Amino acid sequence: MFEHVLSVIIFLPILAGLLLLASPASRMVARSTGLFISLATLVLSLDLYFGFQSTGHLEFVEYVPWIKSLGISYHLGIDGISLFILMAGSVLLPMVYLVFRTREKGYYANLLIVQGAMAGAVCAADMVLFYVFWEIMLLPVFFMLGLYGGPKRLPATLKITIYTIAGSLLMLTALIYLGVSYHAQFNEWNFSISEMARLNLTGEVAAVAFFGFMIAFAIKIPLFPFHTWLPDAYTEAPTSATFVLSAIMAKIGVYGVIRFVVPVFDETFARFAILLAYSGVIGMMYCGIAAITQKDFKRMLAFSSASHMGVIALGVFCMNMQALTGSIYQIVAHATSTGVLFLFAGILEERTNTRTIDDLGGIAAKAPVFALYFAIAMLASVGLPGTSGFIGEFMIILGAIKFNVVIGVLAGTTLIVGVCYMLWMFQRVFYEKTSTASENFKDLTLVEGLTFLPVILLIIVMGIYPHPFLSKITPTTALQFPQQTPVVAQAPVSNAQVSGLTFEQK
Amino acid sequence: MIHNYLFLSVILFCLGIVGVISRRNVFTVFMSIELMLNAANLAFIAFSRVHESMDGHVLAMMVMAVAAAEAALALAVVILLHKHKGKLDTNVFSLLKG
Amino acid sequence: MEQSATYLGLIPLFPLLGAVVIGLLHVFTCNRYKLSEKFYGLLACVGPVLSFVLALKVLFALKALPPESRYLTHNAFTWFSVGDLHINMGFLADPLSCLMMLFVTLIGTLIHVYSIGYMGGDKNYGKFFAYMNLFLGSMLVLVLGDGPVVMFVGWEGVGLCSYLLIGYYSEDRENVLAGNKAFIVNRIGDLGFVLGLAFLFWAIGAQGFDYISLKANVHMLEPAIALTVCLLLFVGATGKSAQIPLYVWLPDAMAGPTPVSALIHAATMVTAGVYMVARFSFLYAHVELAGTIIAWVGILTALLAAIFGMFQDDIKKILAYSTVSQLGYMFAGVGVAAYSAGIFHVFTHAFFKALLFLGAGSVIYALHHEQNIWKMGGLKTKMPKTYITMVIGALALAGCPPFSGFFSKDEILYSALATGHYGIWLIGVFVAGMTAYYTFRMIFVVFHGEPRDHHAYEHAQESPAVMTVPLIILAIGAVFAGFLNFPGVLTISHWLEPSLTEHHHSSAFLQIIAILASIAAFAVGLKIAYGKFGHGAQEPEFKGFADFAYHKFYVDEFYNTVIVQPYKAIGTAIWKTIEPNVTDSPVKGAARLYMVVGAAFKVLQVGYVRVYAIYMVVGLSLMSLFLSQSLN
Amino acid sequence: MLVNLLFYGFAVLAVLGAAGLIFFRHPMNGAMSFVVTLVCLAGLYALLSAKLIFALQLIVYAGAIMSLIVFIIMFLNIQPEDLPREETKIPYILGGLVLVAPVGLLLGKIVKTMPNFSVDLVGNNFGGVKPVGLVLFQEWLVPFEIVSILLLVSLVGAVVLAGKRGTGK
Repeated sequence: MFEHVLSVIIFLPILAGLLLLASPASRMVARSTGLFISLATLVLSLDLYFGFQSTGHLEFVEYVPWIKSLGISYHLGIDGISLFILMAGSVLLPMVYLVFRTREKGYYANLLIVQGAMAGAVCAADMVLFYVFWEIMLLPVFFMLGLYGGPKRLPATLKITIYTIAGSLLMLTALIYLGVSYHAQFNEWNFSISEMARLNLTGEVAAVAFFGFMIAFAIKIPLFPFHTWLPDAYTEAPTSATFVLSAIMAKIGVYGVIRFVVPVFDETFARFAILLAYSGVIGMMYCGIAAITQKDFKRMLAFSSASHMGVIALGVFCMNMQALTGSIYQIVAHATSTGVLFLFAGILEERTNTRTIDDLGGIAAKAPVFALYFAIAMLASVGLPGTSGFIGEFMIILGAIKFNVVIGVLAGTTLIVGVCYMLWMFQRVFYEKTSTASENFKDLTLVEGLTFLPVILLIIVMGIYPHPFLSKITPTTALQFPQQTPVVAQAPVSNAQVSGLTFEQK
Repeated sequence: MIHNYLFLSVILFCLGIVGVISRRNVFTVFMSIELMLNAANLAFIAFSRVHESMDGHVLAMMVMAVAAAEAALALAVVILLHKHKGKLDTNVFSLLKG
Repeated sequence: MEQSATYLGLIPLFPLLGAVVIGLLHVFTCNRYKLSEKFYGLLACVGPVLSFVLALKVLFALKALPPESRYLTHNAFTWFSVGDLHINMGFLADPLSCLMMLFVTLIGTLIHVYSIGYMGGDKNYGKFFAYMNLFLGSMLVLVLGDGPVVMFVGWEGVGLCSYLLIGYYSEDRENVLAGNKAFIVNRIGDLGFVLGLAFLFWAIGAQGFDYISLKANVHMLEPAIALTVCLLLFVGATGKSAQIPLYVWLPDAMAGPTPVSALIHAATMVTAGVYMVARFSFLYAHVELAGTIIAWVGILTALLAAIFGMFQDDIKKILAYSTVSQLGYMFAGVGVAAYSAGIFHVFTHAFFKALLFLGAGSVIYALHHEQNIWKMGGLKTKMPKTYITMVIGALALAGCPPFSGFFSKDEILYSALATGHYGIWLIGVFVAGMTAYYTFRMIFVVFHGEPRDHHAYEHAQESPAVMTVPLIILAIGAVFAGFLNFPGVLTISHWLEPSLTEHHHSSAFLQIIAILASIAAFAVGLKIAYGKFGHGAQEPEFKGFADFAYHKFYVDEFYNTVIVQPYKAIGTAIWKTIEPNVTDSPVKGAARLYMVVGAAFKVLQVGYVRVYAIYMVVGLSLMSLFLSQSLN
Repeated sequence: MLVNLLFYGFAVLAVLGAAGLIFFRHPMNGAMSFVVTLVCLAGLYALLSAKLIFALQLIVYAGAIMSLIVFIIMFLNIQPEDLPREETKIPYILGGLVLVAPVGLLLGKIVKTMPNFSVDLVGNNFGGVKPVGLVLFQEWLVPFEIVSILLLVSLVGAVVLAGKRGTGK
């Protein structure tokens, strides 16, 4: 549409959010501003999506030197990986304004700021710029959690803040180390990600720097055993903050691994990949098993989200194209399915005033549309074929088997683990006899129904016809593994030399 | 000789510090701060004379302006303090106690 | 040049569309006003009927082709393609899938018609038909998929429908639990299936991951990998087709409405595992060990289920165990590389088992949802059509010549004998006798003798035509389907030949032995049953072994203690014990460290501004001391 | 010679004034002795040929700011019992001097390392209104504006703060 789309996508929400905070706007005004801005962002991102050429390299590049003496620049661009995370944010966030109508001004303003910061982190092609957005991203979440969270919000806020700040500081140190090593090797300052990939890092110091980055991202993802902030924060945060955290922010952790760790620390990464993969798999099983005994459905979803993130992270660590592509696809799938599930949980909580699974029951009979939507999102989250969840999960398991058989088999158990807690929860909330809490449960209103409809349809479309989405991802993922030249031809079988076959080709 | 001016500036500055840390009377503390500002001003003017440049003078003017602003605010605070507590003791401010 | 047929894609599409339309109609109207049942019923039957018609069209199209190139394909679109992995949403119709498709759509249509009557008055009428259509569509995707991944879509789809339909009466916790059990147990199988696919893909899938390419490349498979793949895929089959050790869900699945039990849990879905093994016959035929394992698992399942079946008192549970048992036969068949025999049994079984279930449903309907056979009795005069059709079904199931079950079962047993699996054959014959016994135990108790519950008996009457007509059609199938594969003629085996990799044995001597043994087993079983129950019998007390069998050897309880409870315990332990005390301890420790250090420094914070200034000056003067040293 | 004499005279008076500020108990006395320091500093500015600053020091500092302080001191009508009882004043001041000594010594050392420079009176326009004004309004325009805003803010702040009704008493 015009030249600086990315900058607009990033700064429009941030500025609007800051303006809202500074102005004495009413809730109504705040909500409609938020809705309007996020829809505008959505339009811009859609334009971006359809203008995306899938070359595999960065597109829509903007480059302005920022701090020349240190080689830091305002460098933006997106490729097949970042495009989808950006899109996930743009598509999902407008829903929040439509679903949650009566919140404080600051709630909507913070949402806007976090949206812009996330877009910035995803688009940044300069490490320092990425770090700046990465830090900005945390602030609104901190405020939303601390101001508008549940009754036990303060310990949760403290926990998430300490965790993420610790991670960020490690990352900052590692980042400075990278900059200095770059200067030592090439005698100039540069923080551009593509330039960093030229670095030749070996030895113990490289491993330490690697873990500096890895721990920061592992905390954000969150990877076992850095996940302990997650259940508390997800449970206590207001639903939209949980939604933002689970649907998009966690994904930026995975994105960081793909974008920063894999290219820069290629050797070190390969060295520790098996360790990380185990961490992902164990996290998946650990959180999945913990999820089944939860009494609070938001907490259960929190564990489920952590469990899925383990699988997604695993896809990155398996170091082959199928797993990586699956991982990115799963990022989007998980953002849509789990994100929507969290919103549904918010609706449930709002209408029944309880979060305890045992207090609910029989909602399917009271609210068939809600139950249908919930069931579709749930099935996507357990990876049923025909929904978006299957494609990614299948490819990750496929890739994991190639990477390491044991990890592959363990990764496969996600099929079972996920289904156990989800069905058990679905049964107690939606089936059985109607309980007193759900006696007067109202079905989704027309506006709500229409709000969720695009995402629900997206879940199904992405499961049935994923090819157009994947064709935007694969050029980029293929570049990550230069030794595997992507096979373009459909490889028709030449079975002429095999005798005794029934299916002779004519 | 320029050294003498600078030594004087140093002496006045140190006296200002001593005033701030050893007295409890708000007025004295406040005027000690003013004294430090003046010591700095003296150094500015002296260096300005050395370099034959007007920048030091301009800075000194700025310092005066800041001092004036500070005086206005600080005195307002002192009046409030006197109104509320009836005292002129800096030890009245102890909200920062851990 | 491949023969392309775009209408292949339409076959599963019609029922799926039907499911979407009916489902949406139901969801958006059910709490406001009720659409008429007739409308839903008609709408629901459109999809299956259209699919059946198209299936017939496929049949004729295939017949027109020469046997070596008897297949049609249709690539709807590229599903996903990443690196070497290319998956098309493609459909393949060859003799095997055509046969499956024909009977799936035929029986599916009949059961839809039957359900119009059976489900009458249910408040979620629309939901039921949406699920049924969804099931049929998924089953057709499973059957028609041109590769294992597309098959997996249908494979999971039917699992989902099974879950939804078992928990159809969702107000009752037991039903939903049974649904959960079915889904989770199926998922355990699916794990095996997916892992099998992954191994298969990395071994030979890069050149194309559909059956045709796989078949072309199967010679490149290393034996160890081939065995792994075969066994993993079979794990999937044990889940879906209820074999040891994953059979436990099927008896519980009878919590669903009876047409569901007939369509899903007897006639079609549960045979998917057999179909899958037959589909991969090009793979299994090369791995003899895998085949033997499958055969043994199958025949042991048959034996176990038959033992359970002899001691049940719920009419649907009896039939459920008989299904498990018959599925065991099918696996024994495909295990000894007699794929066509296995598929033939699938085919005949679909008719007579659907018939038996629908007949049972008719009885249950007449007795107002009474399922305990010891509350029935003497119904043959009240419900003559149901009685006659049920007896036909029972004869077919028990393997009485010339009913269909006889031919297919005999074919399997003969193959076991001919390939030298004598143990399997012996157990098979024994189980055949047990089958005759428990089948006729049920028939005698339900229809003969004196009525046990007079109140129910008074109100019992013949079901309406919409229910009996499908029974009659199925009964005709149960009688005559066997002749399609008359020993020595083998129409179906020859029809299936292009799709399967197998050898036919021809030994008239063994064939006669097998037939005689089967007939003898049937006769013995029938005689014992008649002796015990033919003249009316009261509910027996189970003691000793019978009691043990009545409780299904406590397998469910065993699984519950060994797997389910520990799993939950681990979950509780994780979030009650491990989470706060172990994984969280570094964070808490860090926080505590800060608290301690903070408390130590708190002493310095006296609160007087002047003191803070002194601190500052102290620092300043220390710095000055240091600097003035370095200045010299 | 006269210049040197004047310098030492002003310097001694300024230091004495500062010492008086620190020692006197009553702020009024302190303020008066501080005025002496300020005036002496004004004289020193004159010796440094800073004509404008000399004038400003007298008018703004010794005149305006100090009269404001003195006015407030008198306005509050401070009784001796209002003042903090500082029994430990002398030890504190001595201690403070010891504490500050290294700072002074360091600064003195730094001064010593600089080249000395004679500061005769400059007859030309140096330090007059015009050259200072030119620099102020050309090179220092932005800081000047910022300072003016600062003054405005402090003005408003002072009004708001001092305008509050006391509730403590």
